[in-house]
Amino acid sequence: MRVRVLAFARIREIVGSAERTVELAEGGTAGRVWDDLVREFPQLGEIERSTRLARNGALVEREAALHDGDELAFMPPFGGG
Amino acid sequence: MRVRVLAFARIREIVGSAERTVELAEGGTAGRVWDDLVREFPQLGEIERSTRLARNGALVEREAALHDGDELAFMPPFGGG
Amino acid sequence: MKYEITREPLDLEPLIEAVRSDACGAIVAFLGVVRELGDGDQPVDGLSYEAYPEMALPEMRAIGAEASRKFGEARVAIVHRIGDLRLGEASVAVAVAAPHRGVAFDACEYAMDELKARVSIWKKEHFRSGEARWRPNAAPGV
Amino acid sequence: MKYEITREPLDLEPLIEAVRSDACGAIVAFLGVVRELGDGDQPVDGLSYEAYPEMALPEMRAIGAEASRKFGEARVAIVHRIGDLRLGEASVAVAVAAPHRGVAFDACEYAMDELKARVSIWKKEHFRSGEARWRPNAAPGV
Repeated sequence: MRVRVLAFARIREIVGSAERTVELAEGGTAGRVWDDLVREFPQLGEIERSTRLARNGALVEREAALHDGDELAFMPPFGGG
Repeated sequence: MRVRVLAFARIREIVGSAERTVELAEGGTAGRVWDDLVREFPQLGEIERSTRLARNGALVEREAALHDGDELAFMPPFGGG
Repeated sequence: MKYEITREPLDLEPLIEAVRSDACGAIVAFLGVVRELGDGDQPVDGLSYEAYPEMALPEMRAIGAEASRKFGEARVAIVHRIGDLRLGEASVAVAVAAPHRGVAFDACEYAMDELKARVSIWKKEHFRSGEARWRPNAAPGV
Repeated sequence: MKYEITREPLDLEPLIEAVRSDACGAIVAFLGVVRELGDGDQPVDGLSYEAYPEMALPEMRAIGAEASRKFGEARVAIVHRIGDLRLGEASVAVAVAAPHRGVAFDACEYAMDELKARVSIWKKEHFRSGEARWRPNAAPGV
């Protein structure tokens, strides 16, 4: 299945782009996509604890199952206001 | 001595004017001017307890002594805002 | 910063301009507006305000200075309108700028509470029925 | 009432127009402004904001609805600016109308507290030194 991955703020800068599409096996989780990303960009390891995950616009835990066409966002702590 | 008397809001309406000049004997007090006014306009008696007195722009008690040229204001409870 | 009693319609922009500064990250503004159900819950057509400006203006300045002192570094402006106001028109405008928002909210609320209690301005409610009545502010804490 | 994420400079007037109603006697507005000393107390030249609007806008609406429910009859509008902002420019504007001022102040402060904690928007501080740093909001109550 294919999942759209969005990266914001510091995460976007480390990854070098705001958006990418990833292929992963059925039964893949949000945490799995994140782990793959950390493997590719080890600098993300530093901010792993504070990163929040959202699936289709709603916060989820690492264990959240993904489905084809999902939008998965990796977000640092918010700074609006 | 002469004192300028200002009346506001309901008091102004009862008295029929915003401003008058009164003559009173040396040693006269703010309360004395008020009492004279109540004698002239008995309707003021109803609101006597809530009326505040100011001499030259500062709140004073009835006992406050007046001097020639003073400005004395009679004020109902405030309603600004 | 800016303290006025005016017969003209109120405009928030000049108040905000008067209080803003490079040190301030938060601006809180308050507008008191003539509403349909006055304090007495009888439909209102409009209000008229009367002031003793020689006493009201120094008190407004004093309130602004107190707010500034109590809520560190707040910059305060207060303008009150007098005369005849219709439904929806603003009777009072307060603007506060401060480094942080908590202080700005507190100072603005303080200024309005004190204004209602201490400033020599009076309000007459004109009811739709044709009657009218001077309406004092509720005592603090009521 | 009105919830937006925009790249344009913020203007309070349309927000106030969006929330006002004949039942409301109090309007409280908040502007968050870029200040010289950012949260980190290093001189700041400007900020840049980035949003995930598909998530941020529904959250802004949810906050407005909560504020309205918690603080009876409050009418809420929230607009956040993104992109590059210079010193003195407003990043966020909130307007609240309510029958009485206590409710309006509470609802406006609630909306700002929740926005900082829950809305997917990020801020980068650009220091005068030429350095830059993403700045998360402090945890609630800090």
